[in-house]
Amino acid sequence: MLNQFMQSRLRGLIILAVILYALPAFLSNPFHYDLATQMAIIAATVVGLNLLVGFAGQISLGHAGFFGLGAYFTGIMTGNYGWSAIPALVVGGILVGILAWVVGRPILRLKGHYLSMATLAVGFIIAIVINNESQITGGPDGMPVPPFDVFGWELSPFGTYSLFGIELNGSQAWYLFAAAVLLVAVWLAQNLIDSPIGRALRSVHGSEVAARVVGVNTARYKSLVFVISAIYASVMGGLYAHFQGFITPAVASFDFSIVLITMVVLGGMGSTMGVILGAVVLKLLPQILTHFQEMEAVMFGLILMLTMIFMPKGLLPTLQLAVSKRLKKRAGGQA
Amino acid sequence: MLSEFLQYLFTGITIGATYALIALGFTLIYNASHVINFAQGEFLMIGGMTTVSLTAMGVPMLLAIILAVLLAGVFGILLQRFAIAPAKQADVVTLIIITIGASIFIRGLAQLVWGKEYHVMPNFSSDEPIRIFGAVLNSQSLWVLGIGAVLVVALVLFFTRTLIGKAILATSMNKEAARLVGIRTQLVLMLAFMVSALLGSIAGVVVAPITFTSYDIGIMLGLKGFVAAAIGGLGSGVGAVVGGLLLGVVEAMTAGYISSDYKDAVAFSMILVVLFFMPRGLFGAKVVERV
Amino acid sequence: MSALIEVSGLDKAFGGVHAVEGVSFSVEAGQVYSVIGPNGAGKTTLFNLISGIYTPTKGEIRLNGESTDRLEPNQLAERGMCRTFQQMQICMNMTAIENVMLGRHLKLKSNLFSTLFRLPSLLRDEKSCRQHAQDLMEFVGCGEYLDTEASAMSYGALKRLEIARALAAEPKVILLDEPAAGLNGTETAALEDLIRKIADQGTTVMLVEHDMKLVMGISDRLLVLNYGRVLAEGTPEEIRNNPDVIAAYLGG
Amino acid sequence: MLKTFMRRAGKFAAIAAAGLVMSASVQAAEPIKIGSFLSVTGPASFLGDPELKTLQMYVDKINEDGGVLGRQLELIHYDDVGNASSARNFASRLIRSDQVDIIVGGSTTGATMAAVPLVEQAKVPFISLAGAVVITTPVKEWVFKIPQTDRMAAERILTDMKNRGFTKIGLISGTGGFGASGRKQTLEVAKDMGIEIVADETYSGSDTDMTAQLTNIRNTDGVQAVLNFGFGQGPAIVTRNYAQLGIKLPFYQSHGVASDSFLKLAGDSAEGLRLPASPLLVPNALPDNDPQKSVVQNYKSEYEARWDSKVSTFGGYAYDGLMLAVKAIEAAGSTDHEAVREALENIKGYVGVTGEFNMSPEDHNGLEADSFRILEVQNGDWKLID
Repeated sequence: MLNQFMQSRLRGLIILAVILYALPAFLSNPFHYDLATQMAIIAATVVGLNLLVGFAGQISLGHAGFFGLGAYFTGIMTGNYGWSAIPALVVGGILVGILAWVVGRPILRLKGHYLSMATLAVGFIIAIVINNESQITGGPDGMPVPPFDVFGWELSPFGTYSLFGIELNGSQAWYLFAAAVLLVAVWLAQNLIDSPIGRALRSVHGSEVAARVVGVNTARYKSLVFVISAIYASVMGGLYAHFQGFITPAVASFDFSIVLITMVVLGGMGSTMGVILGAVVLKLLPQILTHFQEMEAVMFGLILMLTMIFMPKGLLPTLQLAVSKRLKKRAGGQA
Repeated sequence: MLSEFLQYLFTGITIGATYALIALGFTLIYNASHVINFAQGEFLMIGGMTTVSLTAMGVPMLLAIILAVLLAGVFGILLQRFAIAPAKQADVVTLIIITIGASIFIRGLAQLVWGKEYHVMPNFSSDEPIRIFGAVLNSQSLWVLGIGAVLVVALVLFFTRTLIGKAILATSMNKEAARLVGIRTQLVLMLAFMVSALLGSIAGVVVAPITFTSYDIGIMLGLKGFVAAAIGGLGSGVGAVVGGLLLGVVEAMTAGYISSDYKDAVAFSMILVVLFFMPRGLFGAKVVERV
Repeated sequence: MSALIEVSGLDKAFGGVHAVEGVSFSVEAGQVYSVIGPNGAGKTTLFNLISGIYTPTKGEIRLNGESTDRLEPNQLAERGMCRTFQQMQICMNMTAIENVMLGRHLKLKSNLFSTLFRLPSLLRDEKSCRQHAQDLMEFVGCGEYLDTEASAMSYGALKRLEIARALAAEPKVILLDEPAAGLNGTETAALEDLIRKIADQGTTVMLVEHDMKLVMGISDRLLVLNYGRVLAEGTPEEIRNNPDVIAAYLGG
Repeated sequence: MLKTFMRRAGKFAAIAAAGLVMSASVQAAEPIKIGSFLSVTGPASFLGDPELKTLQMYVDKINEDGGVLGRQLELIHYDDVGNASSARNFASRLIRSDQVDIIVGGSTTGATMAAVPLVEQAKVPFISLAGAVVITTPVKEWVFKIPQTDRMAAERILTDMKNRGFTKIGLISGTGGFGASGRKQTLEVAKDMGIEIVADETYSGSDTDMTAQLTNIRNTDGVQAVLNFGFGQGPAIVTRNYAQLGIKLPFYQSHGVASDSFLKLAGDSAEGLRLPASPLLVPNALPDNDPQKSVVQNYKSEYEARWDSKVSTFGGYAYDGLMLAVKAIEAAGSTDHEAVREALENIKGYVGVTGEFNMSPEDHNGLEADSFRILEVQNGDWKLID
């Protein structure tokens, strides 16, 4: 019984691991690995954002702010102050978490569009500060970030490594690293969702008043999930900075916040695997649409609009529903 | 001292009036359908760009403006009919993403049709600025303020005196009840989007001589309009006007007295402060949770 | 002994309209206490006030002798109060049993560290919580739904599920807002049994209900509201014979 | 009737023959792949758009003329929308997936700098079209750049100011990459030259009114001249606000607005302002012995004939970038990356639209500050001053 339960719980994670493991068979050059690595990092970010938006039902239009803060904190600490990457990521995550807690307390009282407005404002303020304080951030032209390192051992997209006797180039090594990070991010997120805390979070979305009358301190849980999703964004922002080797304030921009929330909604709010699919699709789309040249923006807008109109629940949940309907039909037909 | 202050004030009021007009468009759609239309800025762009390109083709200014406003109205109807109406049961965020998709689409079309350049539109009247106590006011600012005021009055009359206006209000308050008393709610929603688009495009036309116009002018102005609407309280017409003017004046005063670097940051902080003390904006309706 | 719930001089106005005005009464522990009255009499508002969803304009509510002034619903839950809603508040994004397990929220120690890493202690707690929730679902009579998505359940089953969720918190007092609304005769009879069973376990029950047969059958005392004011208070027998009540209900 | 037929048939045969020859030469050798990522859309599209048009046009032209080293050129280009992360991705795609031989692109400094680490590691010659001084200072082995640095622009402007006797100036700049970097350079150069910046204001790219900032500058004691560093529509609004406020101080713009469309936007307000620019804006005013004259005239007429729109300085960058790439490949005799890089580094005396390039291992830009000409707006047109 419990065994079966565990299996169903980990099913998604196992499928994801298999996909990540099999993916290199389809990647033919380092650019593909680059793209896959970015997808994994961004996917992990939206897995965190989905905790807030999909499960707790709180909209954030400013999440790139936290992503950008993480990226810049790591970039500045490792680049200018000689920190090692891991402590920079950890301290950055903690600081961003504290910041999220401080701003989250008052603004999470807001509902609906007012909450989106407030998060948008927070994101904008962060982006403006990063843009203006060019003494430390390099301003709008951006700043270089040293490669990722673990106490002296460097992981650069340009190095060569060997793992269990297999020769890997830097892009491949980064891909494996990012894939592992994504798996851990998903595992932690699923653990969180599938727990008393997760139930409390989901109840905030399902019926906030019901949650309150059974004793859930909804304000506290909203803050908690806001902080957790901000930490996700911060840490992933840091990794992204190391991987890219160069960051500009665009990583904290409103545009990027919109991209992140679109990934969540497009993939399927409240579905961890769905939002990963959303990240993959949105990251891949611009690369595919380059063939359309000037029509690129038109196509992108159209695809986004049509998908959301005809699949308002998001890509994956809609697909799952269609598949299960068909299976049911088949089963019904046989019986 | 006084002239400085007046100068900042004039600047702020001009920018603020622009924001207010855009915010009114948001308010109208929000009132009728509870949708935040992120494509609102594109109506502005359609208004300005169509007018510019028609006048370049030799169409007289006034006719060009009328055609531009009508075109925007058509886009408003199309947006409601083909993007919002089919997604009835969609989540709030989903609707936001749909309107964002629509705005990217419209902007893409505009870029194909009109190219990426900025365009000038001449002032409606004299280019000569007006001087008051040492401060200068662009004559076009008076047009913005004047037309803004006319539109606000017209909207008030529209909602209180006309059947269509009342129908929109009734639909916004209770869709089911409105349907029961025989209001064709889909039609009403379409009208609301159309009126909002008309409003947005008029704003786009009157501000174009000040701001120039281009295919992407709607992005930032649209966003500022949303900010203004939220400060004022979504759904409140007075709120939209006050929110817009307040935002404009705060921006100008910050740029003048504090720091032009942090002008936008101060504006965004103001929203946080307003929402902290008044979670539904300055004039937002108090809603009692019904359970 | 002192009353479990003590309401005195309670007032709630919405923009000048008094939904509840000068209401006072008290509920003893272990009673089944019902609030009745015509539509718009202020019954649900009264419940919302008692459960902390609304803040009173005037007056005081005491729970177990302690003033509930400024306490949030979740703080009242910590003090042993739980409720259901006239318009059901079920988390449709969860399964049935998860809704009930949510009810045990206060009984669970939630530690972020053990949650994130899914330590054995958490798994043990979850297992016993699930068992308890399952028992409760069987107790209220929707045991067959365990892992059904809440959104796929029937109206009557959801009504019972909501009661199970409230009971999961092991409250001292449970507030049921029109539990029989929309139920058919058999379902109502089952509900009556259920309320009796809950009361027999020593839980105080406060009830808002329209079904007079049900109310008169199980209540220890009744409060009759009319236009936000108390029309009458007493045992079912007293209420049945109260001329004001008869006038209000029959004379309209 | 028969005559027309014959003529058509003859034409057809000629085209077919030419086609055969061409396809034969194509088959003979793989095309040379020129990669490019440009901000064709988005806020920096007024850079990327003319750049792309120029590249497309001259790649076609070179191919018609028989290509380079007997091989055709193939242009592979992507639109980075002005976003540095996309620029990096497209650089990665160009290098690793398309395996281009050389990159000519990067409209903005942010986009360029985001691609630099990758380019350096992959060892692909990269000719940037962006302006900031950081791109080639310090020198990066594989990175070259066409435009004069913003530092040179600042030097040129401040020198002109100094020559006119101004020592206290007001500065207003955009908060975008171009304006912010230009502001920084101006502050540094001013210090070296003994010019005092007495007012320092900024505006963001989407602002629609800069009156408040200009009022502050006007009210600052002792301001003798004002400089606006920025690009896009912002400087045009600044110029108009400047005129509306009735500020009579001499006004300077940067090379960021050196295009005819700026004149159209700013209208009468631009009268009397000065800016540093490539001679592209005033081809006919150049003395006949100026070696740049014919290059500039040709580019201008060819571009305007092909695209039916005005040339801009930025398209000129792409022209020079492409020509330098071609020159280097020809000099190297192959597309071997290291050979091309060395050839690029040793280009001397190439006269382009932007100026005369003299590259060296220490200088990957190769331009002098005086390649900027100081222009003044007179009667709604550009006038060459210096």
